[in-house]
Amino acid sequence: MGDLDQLYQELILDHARRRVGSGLAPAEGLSADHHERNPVCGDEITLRVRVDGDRIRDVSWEGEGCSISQASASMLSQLVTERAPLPRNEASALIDGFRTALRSRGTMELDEDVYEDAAALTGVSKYTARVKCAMLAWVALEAALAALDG
Amino acid sequence: MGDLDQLYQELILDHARRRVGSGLAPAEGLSADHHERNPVCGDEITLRVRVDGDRIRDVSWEGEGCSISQASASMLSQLVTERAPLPRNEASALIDGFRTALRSRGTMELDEDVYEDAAALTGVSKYTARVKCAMLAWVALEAALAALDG
Amino acid sequence: MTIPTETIDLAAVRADFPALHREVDGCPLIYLDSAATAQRPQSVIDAELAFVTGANAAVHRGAHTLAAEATDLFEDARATVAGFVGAAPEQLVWTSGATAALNTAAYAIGAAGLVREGDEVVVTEAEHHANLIPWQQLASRTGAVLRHIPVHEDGTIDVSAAASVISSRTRVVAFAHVSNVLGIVNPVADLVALAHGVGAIAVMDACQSAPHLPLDLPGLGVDLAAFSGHKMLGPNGIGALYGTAELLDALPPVFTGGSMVTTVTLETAEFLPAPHRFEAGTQPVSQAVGLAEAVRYLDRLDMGAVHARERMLEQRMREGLRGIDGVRLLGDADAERIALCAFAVDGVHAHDVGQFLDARGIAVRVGHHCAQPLHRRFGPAATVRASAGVYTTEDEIDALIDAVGAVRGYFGAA
Amino acid sequence: MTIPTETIDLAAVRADFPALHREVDGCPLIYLDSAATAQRPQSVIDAELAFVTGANAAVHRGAHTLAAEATDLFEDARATVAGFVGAAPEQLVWTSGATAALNTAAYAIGAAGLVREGDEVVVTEAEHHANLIPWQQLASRTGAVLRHIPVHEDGTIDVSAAASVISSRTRVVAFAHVSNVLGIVNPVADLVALAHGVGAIAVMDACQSAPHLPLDLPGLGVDLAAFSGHKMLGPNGIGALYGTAELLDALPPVFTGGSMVTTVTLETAEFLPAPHRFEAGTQPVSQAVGLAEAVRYLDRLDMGAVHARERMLEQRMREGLRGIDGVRLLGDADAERIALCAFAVDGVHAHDVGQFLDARGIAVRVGHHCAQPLHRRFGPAATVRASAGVYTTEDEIDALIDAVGAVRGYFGAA
Ligand SMILES: Cc1ncc(COP(=O)(O)O)c(C=O)c1O
Ligand SMILES: Cc1ncc(COP(=O)(O)O)c(C=O)c1O
Repeated sequence: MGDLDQLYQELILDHARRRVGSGLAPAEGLSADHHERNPVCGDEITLRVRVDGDRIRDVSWEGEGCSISQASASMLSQLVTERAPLPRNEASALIDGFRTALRSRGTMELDEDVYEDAAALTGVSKYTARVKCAMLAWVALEAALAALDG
Repeated sequence: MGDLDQLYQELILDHARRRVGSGLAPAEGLSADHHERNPVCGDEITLRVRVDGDRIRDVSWEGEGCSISQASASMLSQLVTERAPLPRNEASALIDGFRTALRSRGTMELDEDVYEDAAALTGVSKYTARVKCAMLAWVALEAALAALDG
Repeated sequence: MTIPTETIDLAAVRADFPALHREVDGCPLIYLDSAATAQRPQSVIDAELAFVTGANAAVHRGAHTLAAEATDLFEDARATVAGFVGAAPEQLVWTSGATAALNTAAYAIGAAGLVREGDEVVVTEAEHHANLIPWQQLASRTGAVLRHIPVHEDGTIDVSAAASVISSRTRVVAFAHVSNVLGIVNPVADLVALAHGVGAIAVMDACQSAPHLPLDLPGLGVDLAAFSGHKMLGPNGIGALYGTAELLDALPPVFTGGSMVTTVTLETAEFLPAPHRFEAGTQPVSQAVGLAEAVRYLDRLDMGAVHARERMLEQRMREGLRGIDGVRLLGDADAERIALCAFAVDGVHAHDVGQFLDARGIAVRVGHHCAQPLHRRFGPAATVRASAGVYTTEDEIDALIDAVGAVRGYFGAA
Repeated sequence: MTIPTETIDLAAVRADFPALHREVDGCPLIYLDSAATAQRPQSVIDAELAFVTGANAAVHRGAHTLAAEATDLFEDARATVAGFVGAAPEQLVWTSGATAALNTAAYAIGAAGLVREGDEVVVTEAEHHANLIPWQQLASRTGAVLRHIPVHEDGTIDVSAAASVISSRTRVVAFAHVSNVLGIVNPVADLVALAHGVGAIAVMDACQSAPHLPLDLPGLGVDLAAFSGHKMLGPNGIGALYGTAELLDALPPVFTGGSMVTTVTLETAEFLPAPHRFEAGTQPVSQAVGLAEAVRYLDRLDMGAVHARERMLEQRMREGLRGIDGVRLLGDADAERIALCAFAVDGVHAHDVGQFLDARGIAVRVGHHCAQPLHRRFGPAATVRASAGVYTTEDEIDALIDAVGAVRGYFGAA
């Protein structure tokens, strides 16, 4: 598999098309929104996290962007929502680990058992210019969770 | 004679000490003053030209500066005053010729028959950083003459 | 064009550019991002190197030999670069780049009181942020109003709209000679006539014309102009603000410091005449020397020949891209142009297109190219921009077209 | 000093600097003008060259491989240079040099409303014009009053005067870490304490300390600081503005344009956080990469060892010059210093002294060294300044002393 095919795996292109969690869920109960933008390419996302106390019920989003950013939002939404109710601190740990791996310039891998489909984004870490695309939704979730505390 | 001795000929050092024309003459009759400054080294000169119609009676000056700038003012004053009454257009021609030679980067010489002692400043044209020093009084005279017309 | 394109020996030109001979992911580099920054010929690199290892010294400051040599080289460089744009040396102010030049212009115009509350400043809809935001900021500092000239769907400036936007309240009209997204040469004569008709200052962003067309700034009649060295085969960190003698003399300095003053006391400072008044601090001397060599290089190629060759590349690129299903060009007017196309690919995000091209060694730029308002006007938030330089070959254009043709298939969008 | 000076192998160091090996008028060059601009080691030249021929591209803008490589190098360079002065990467704003950094600081402080009518801005009498005129201009833009801290006859800052000049009206205290004429290390802790005691911003000009002393900007407690690459073995056209995170976040951008924005419409622009907010336009990337290599070079020498060696050279130079009849040193305090002396020779103008030294291959600077107020305070309009670098030898200092000793005889002034 060439480098490009490694980056654009079928799973990624598929998530980019399916966009799991896209369309904001109604803001019932406790929820927080965050809008995040990549100034370089203009990609943007509005992400909504709905919680029950310190557990996350689901993550939904709306946005525009490249296939990496769309796939990543889709994968994040699927990962969190499938594990719901997910403790917020576990979500934070997931985000931290994701960031570390993506910033590793190809030296670290995302564990499939932990990150499920999102583990396919491992290859992005070799493309420093694309790390921001893959991080967009994750940063938005981090900010939305922080807003809940603020 | 080394390059340095060529630049600092006895005649130049001598003029720098004697400072012919230094001390402003009384501003009787028609006269114009000009103050000129070399911002790089802080050298300055106030030059006074006294005229009779379109002829120059004399040039006097006051100033501070390096030996080149002092000698040059002294030589200019002597040259103009000895030829008094010197037609103003002849003085302008002298200034133009002096500037051209000094800017020639060592490729032109000042004619001793025309420039007398000031011809010794020929060597300055090889030192582009010093051309401004040698020009200081001459530029001041040019500006003073222009002020008479203005 | 009367000059035949054959006057440029492309193999010889390409041999002059060391950066072109690298590989990307195992493919030979196809550099189509010259509008962002151009590569430099060896002679420019050598000129900087010779300076740095030989005459490296601060200018206008010392009596020692190195300083005198550096000063001579610096002022010779000014004369050379000024000559390249038809100007006198005193009309050329060195800056760190076009952005600094345009900001200096905007601050100086404001500080001179040439724009005041209620006045209007006019820009076009197609400006690079560097020729937009400084004017927004000037307007907000002074209480002036910023207005804009729209562009037609085909990318050309709406000159009749310009005639109504520009009014007796207009003090500044700022526009690009060539937009960095549309690649179209703007109607400078019309804009200058409109500006001067109401006594406004005409400011031209020449970033994308200086590397590609013969440029005669006094002939164009603009009052101020800006360009960047790194886009015209020269070093980074150097650019220029051109101005008419009258205007430069009327403008105060913006950044202040060493080497631009006459008398300084603790209370006040007096400033040198232009251009030195605008050049505070240690100047980028090696870069000025490098830029002078860059314009000599361009002069040796002959800017008429460069322009003729670019027209040919431009047509090849535009026709080729236009023929691809699902590719939409921004501003497809058959106007005078440089060899630059910005485009969107249906169903594939620009970033993904760029990545796909990069995997074939083709370097293009993706994003809004510092022209968000223009992108908003045309729709896509991000586009792909391919831009040629003096070293670009027909084969490289063909490789681009070929690759773009394969994009939608790869991403399943066709 | 606990670090022995022997840790620096001077022959090896000198071999690293190609520019030192030229001749002037048949004499080997003795370069004693490092305070104006320092020469560069081959590794700095090579780092720039490798960038220009290899990864040359605009940063933070493209998806292509070259652009990604350039961006990585640029941000790595920021981290390296920030680390050299004890700072975090986000605290370091790239500028074209110290002058641009200080002007940016002054404009931003004014635009933020941190200095208003009736407020006071305090500088010292010993400032370089680059750390004086921008504050004069800020005062005149805002209606603030500029006040100054005098220096003693021995060149040291009058700290007790500072304590009375700095008052509750003071908003900014700007001072050099080391004056470029006196060479004395100023009492930064005292000045910072006085500034912070009244809630004022402490701005430090680190141009002459960064190349010579171990520098820990957060440790010194200053709020803003500026330095220039070309004085610390790096390229021209690059420098930095350092700031505390809080202050940088509170300051608006000064120059605006590409690469420093988030959302831009025709009407308004939103800006990125610091440091990018202050970095409008294409950045001097090769120069940043070169400066990073310069500080790595200095780190390899070890700044403690550099400083120790300089103290030795400084004492040798000052003692030697002091012993010459008719030579008057400006600011002869036995304080902590760098190896730099400015002096006047009785009966011989500084320009003539400089010319005489140049004929022996000795490059010094003559004039007011962009510090006219300080010269006015000490008397002579122009002085001669000799300044050492990491590559300066004892023999060179001795040659200087020898030559200065012969000046008055030559000009018939002895
Ligand atoms: C049209 C145009 N104007 C201004 C600029 C800004 O130039 P620089 O970034 O070199 O300051 C650019 C390039 O980025 C440009 O293409
Ligand atoms: C103390 C001091 N401050 C500021 C500057 C200005 O630095 P630059 O000219 O590199 O902007 C200099 C050098 O000229 C200096 O010595």
